[in-house]
Amino acid sequence: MPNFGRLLREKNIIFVTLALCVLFYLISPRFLSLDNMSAISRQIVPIGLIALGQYFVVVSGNIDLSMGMGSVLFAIVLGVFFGLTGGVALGIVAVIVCSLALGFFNGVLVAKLKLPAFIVTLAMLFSAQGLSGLIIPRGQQIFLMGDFFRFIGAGKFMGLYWSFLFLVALFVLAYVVYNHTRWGAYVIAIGNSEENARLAGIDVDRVKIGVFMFSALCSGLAGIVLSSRMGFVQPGLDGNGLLLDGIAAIIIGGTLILGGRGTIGGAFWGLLFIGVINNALNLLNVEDVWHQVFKGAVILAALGANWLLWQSRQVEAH
Amino acid sequence: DEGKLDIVFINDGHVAPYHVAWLSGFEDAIEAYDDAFEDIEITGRWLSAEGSLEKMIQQTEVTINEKPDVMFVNAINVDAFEPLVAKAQEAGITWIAVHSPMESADYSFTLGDVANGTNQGMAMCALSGGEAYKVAVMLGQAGNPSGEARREGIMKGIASCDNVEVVAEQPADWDTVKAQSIAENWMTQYPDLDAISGVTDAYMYPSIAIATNSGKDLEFFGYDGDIPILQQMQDGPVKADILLSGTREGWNFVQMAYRIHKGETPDKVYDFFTPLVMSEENHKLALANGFPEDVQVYYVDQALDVAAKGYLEFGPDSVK
Amino acid sequence: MTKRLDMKGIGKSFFATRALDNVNFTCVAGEVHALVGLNGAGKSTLMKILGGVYQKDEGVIEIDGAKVEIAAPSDAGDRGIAMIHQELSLINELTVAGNIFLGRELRHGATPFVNKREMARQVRAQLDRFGLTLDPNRKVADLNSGEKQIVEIIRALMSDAWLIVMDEPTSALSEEDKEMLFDFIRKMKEEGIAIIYISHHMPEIFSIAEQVTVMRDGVIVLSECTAASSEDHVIRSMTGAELDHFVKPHKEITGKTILTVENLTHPGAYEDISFNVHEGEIVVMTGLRGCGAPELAKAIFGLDGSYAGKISYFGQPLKPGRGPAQAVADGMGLVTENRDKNGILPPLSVRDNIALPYLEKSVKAGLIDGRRIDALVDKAIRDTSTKTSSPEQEIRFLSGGNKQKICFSRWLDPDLKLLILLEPTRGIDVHAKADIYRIIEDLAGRGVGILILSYEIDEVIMLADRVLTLYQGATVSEYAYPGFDKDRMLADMAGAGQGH
Amino acid sequence: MTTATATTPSRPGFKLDSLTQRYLFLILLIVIASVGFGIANENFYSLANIGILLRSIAVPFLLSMGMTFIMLTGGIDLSVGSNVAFSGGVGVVALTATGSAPIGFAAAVAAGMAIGAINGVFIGRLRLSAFMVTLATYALARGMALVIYNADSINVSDAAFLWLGGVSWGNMPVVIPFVALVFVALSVLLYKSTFGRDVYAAGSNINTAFVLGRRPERTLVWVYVLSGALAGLSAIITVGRVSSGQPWAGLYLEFDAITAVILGGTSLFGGRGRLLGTILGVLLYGIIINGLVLTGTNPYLQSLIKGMILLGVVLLDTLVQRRNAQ
Ligand SMILES: Nc1ncnc2c1ncn2[C@@H]1O[C@H](COP(=O)(O)OP(=O)(O)OP(=O)(O)O)[C@@H](O)[C@H]1O
Ligand SMILES: Nc1ncnc2c1ncn2[C@@H]1O[C@H](COP(=O)(O)OP(=O)(O)OP(=O)(O)O)[C@@H](O)[C@H]1O
Ligand SMILES: [Mg+2]
Ligand SMILES: [Mg+2]
Repeated sequence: MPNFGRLLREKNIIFVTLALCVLFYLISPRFLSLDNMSAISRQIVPIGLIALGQYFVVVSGNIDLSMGMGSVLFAIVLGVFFGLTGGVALGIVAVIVCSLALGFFNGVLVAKLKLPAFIVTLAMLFSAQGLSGLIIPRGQQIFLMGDFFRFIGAGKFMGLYWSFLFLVALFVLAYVVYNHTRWGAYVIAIGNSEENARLAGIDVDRVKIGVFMFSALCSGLAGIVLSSRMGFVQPGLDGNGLLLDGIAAIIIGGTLILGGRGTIGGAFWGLLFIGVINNALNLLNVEDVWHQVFKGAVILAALGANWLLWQSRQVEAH
Repeated sequence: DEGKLDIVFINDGHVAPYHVAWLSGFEDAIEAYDDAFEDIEITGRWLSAEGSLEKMIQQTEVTINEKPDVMFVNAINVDAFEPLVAKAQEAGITWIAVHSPMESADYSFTLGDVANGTNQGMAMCALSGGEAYKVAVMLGQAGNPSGEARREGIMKGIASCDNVEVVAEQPADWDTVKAQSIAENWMTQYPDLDAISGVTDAYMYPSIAIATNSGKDLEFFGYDGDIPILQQMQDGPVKADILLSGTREGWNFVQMAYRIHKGETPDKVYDFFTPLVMSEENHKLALANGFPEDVQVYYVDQALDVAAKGYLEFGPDSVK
Repeated sequence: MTKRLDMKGIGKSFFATRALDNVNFTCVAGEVHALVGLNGAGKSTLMKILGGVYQKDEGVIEIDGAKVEIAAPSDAGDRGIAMIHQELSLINELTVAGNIFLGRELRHGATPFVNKREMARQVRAQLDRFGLTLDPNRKVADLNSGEKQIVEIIRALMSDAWLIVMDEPTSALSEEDKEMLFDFIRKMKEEGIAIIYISHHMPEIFSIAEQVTVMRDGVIVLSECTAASSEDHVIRSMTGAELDHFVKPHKEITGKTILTVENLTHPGAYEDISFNVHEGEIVVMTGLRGCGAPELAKAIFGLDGSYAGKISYFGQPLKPGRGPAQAVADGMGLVTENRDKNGILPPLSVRDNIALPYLEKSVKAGLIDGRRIDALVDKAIRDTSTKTSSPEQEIRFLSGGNKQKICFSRWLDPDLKLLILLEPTRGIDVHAKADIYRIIEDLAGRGVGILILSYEIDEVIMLADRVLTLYQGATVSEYAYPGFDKDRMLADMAGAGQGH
Repeated sequence: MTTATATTPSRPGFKLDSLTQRYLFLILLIVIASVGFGIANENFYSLANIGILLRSIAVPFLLSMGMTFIMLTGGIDLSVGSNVAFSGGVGVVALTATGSAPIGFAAAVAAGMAIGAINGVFIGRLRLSAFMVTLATYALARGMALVIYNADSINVSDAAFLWLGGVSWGNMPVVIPFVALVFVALSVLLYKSTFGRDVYAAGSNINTAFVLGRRPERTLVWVYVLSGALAGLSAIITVGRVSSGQPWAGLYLEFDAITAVILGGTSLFGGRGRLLGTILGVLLYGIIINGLVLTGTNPYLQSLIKGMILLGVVLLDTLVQRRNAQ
């Protein structure tokens, strides 16, 4: 089967993830139970939203570090509006407006003023953290109870969580946008060579701003999901774990961190990989001091296996 | 300078819900004391090391150089701060170690974490109804002294009966977001789970929400006395909690600093009064099941009252 | 004929460098207008201003008599100007069709979805028209540089422009593809499309251009009809001096054998190749693109180890795929055919770009001796007459030809024993070319063995002591100086000469 | 335009390149920040505070130096902070076991280099994404530190081991001259050795470096090993500073280091940047943090201010550069 080698090479993360699943299943048969699969599917939703937004940013050759704390900030925005009005609609609108505004701001700074995305979004990370503590006076908790939150947090359709279905739909949409619209091609082009993209007459700045608006919107959605599932919001939630998991998911799925290359499918599998590891940590009841060793070692082993499967030794020089 | 009292509070973080309540109690108390005592100008600052040991050391060094009157330090690790205590004392600053006691400090402000944890564990025993009862325990960050002490206590309390079984223990690193996934995993992994116990109320919020949303009938045992959790005790899923209350504690700091400034000398190890909280029925039920009578218990209303109004116990009136 | 483009009084400076000074340039419909000049004369800069890549400091641009501002490449596109840039400007991760339609994709009706099939179809049709076989759905990253150049050309052709600027379009093309390009150009001329054509090849210019404009140091020194001009006249006006033609000195090859290649085979690339290179000898491989010579050169340099057969160097067999580090340590040098990919280090200075292979030799007491490096670098710049504002200049700001010179000049090292040059004079002006030939001959005179790959038959004949013609990876013939027969060589290259 | 086809050998003259401009600008900002904080709090200028400031930036400084090398190759090292905890753990355990400070030092540095070597081999030899690999070792090294320490700190009383991080001559911590020495050594390495040139070459175009026989894959391995060694040194300093080995030492330091390096004008994409910029970046960042502590505002407000200052710095810098380019 000559194509098997190629399949192995290009879709390696699928094999690594499946191998991990088998391994965990052998250790604990409960791993592959329906319940556990559905728990994984729900847990990856916020990470997946971050990963999806980050995907376009990274392919365009940038990075958005503000996504994690951004989702916390937007969750609080939702909470504040819910607390004020008792209704959800206004809160959702506010989250969308605020997130798009933040993304626009990031995008303008990066595209028009040519500031490094790393610093701009790091600054936004700090600012979002600060604002999240300043807009709720005295750090009160705001409880989010109601049908909407229950629906987002735990609603199911034919045994699958709505939030997961929503995520999958977004990935499909992203797949279509990435592969079948101009915008997708422009993002790839910019990530390969901003200069050449400009030469081809692409409005590079506009695309970049769009990319950042999309990532911020995704973090807004992640904030909505996160807060619905937790049932409350409060300043001081930590969004950076989400951020790192999201970036890890897309890179392990074959996206180049320096931009220009990646597949949506790979990102999705990378997301599953991260979800599986996070879940296994709990499921296998890994003792607390060994947590990080486990996580680090599994990722390194996956990278190594990846390489054994397909990477060539040579620096690509000719 | 008699006419001035400058209090600095250096904390390991500012992100946990508890920290947030702490800060607001502290700030309110500073204002209230400053207003109440015309003769003294009372100022306070609250620094957060954001979890970083290095940052906390730097903040402490800078603060010592500023020579405030009293420093409260919630050290990430007490060993690391021994060298600085001496320096502070040289500069004439009163050092109060918060939560983890320090031999060298002028005072240590402690919580009796082990005893509190034991109370929580015993409450679990007493309310479990004698049948097989499965509980999962959510821990702090590996190595964190408060977390370790609370865990030790909870385990000790649970060991007082043999129907309660700990099916899982996982650290959530004081992180609410992490707590959410862990709770979720537990609920799917242990379909017959009866209760979740945690070393902080921060874990209770997402756990309760997930249980409610997925229609699970779990019981919860908290620690911290966060007001929203206390509110879920009367006929709610939360069965017991430990009344620290961040706001209460913040008020108590200021009261303590004021007393020291006025020349009083509290105990070298100042043990913060942290009663167990239960509803009245549950307390009665527990007593009937052999819960020790000498454990001090606040009922929900009373707990809510003191938690919300730190000035009741520790306000300017308490020292006038 | 109507004057359509009129650039008046254009000036442009890069910091201290005055790249263009009061340049007036016009272009009429349906003409091919050649723009020539030495490397760094300002040709590309002038065209980049027209293409919206750079902004002019002074001057006006008029199209059809109306003043226009071209602030971005998209403005140029909107005004019907297409550019083929000197450096490849494709997006590696997109397909051929995706690149050709980049920025003006076709869509399924009014939906936002691009119609990949239709784009591929149109590209294939266009390719078919010229007898080219290239899959429109292939990723550009997988193409060789000749194919990439074709994609650039097709992109310009399919852009509905009335003016196409071609900045050295033939430098990566094979003879066949060049003919195809000239066919294109003739057809477009008939359709009234104007072409600005930049090249260092005088015969090309005199065969297709009506008008030739010569630039020197940022000013226009000559503009006339090709019919009324001559190669010599144009070449002279590029420097103001007569071209010092390179004449190959006569010499006897008596030195030791440096390189012996025996029955080298790499299926799909080359087959059963055997030859020698002696001290002081210039061996030139030639053929069409795809003849396997670059792969062969890489095997010799140790970049590729998957071959059968034997390579010996001074009588010692070489380990297959031993890596370039060993090759350089053994006294070999290589100028690759793709300078952007693996020839230059863009953010580094000219000095660093030249000095890199010398480093170990310039170490005193464990530290780099800057003065020794300065001396080497200055000599290398002088010997190749590279035009740079200073050795500290970042190489990416140099003109294309000058970058190429640096790729070459970094090997002018006293310990060099074997130099492998893949298309060494690509993009280099006529005067510098003669200089480079002289340097190659000097190196040979010093006993360095030289193995060159060149696709230009005149260059092959001018330089070689021995010629190997290759066809589809196999040696067709070997010719020794002075018995070169141009027609037979061309026949060999085309695959017609098999058998003698 | 010079009309000669070849240039006369010239040293860089008065022309300020963009990096130099950036450095001048950073210096200006450092002055402004110092004056500002000095006005806000008279203690800012006290010798003691300057000592505290310098001491507090010693470790970030070392780590940023390593990070500069790495970012010059176009890579990134997220593992340095965790590595400080891990190598410190190994050093302290070795010290406790043998009672010998030199062995403890050597063990710490060797442990740091070991993590660096893992990074280097995966990134340099296997050509895997630096971000991903070091994200894995970020967890791995922290985890191993927790395991070594069993999540608890270990007290250290060996005076020799504590000397570097703990001792001050008056207000001058001994670690400052030490760090200065390291800086000089690293500058020589980067600017005066073939290795340094290879670092720039690997980051500028790894393919070209390879074809020119420079063995960039080897350079990458050594760059990460160097970063690991500096993490080991930082661990020794940290242990000295707190008289104990700490499993949670070094948390978030990788982000501080990366921020400082980028503030110092080094490109994330490799090949461009200098150590001097990193010093200025660390100093500016350190002053901002120190100043914010002194002003003692609400921690959330501090986050906001920190974000705004970071943004302000790069924003002003670009505006200044742009104006100069006109
Ligand atoms: N790097 C990868 N690792 C694992 N699976 C992948 C990877 N990339 C893609 N896939 C899988 O391949 C399928 C198609 O995904 P995707 O379109 O992103 O890849 P593609 O090869 O670019 O396809 P297309 O032909 O549409 O461009 C999906 O099922 C996805 O799971
Ligand atoms: N972006 C830039 N920054 C600084 N100098 C530049 C820049 N672009 C071009 N130059 C300088 O301007 C001069 C003209 O360069 P240009 O590329 O126009 O030459 P050219 O005539 O196209 O040469 P070639 O035949 O080698 O392509 C050169 O000295 C070059 O170094
Ligand atoms: Mg503490
Ligand atoms: Mg040019």
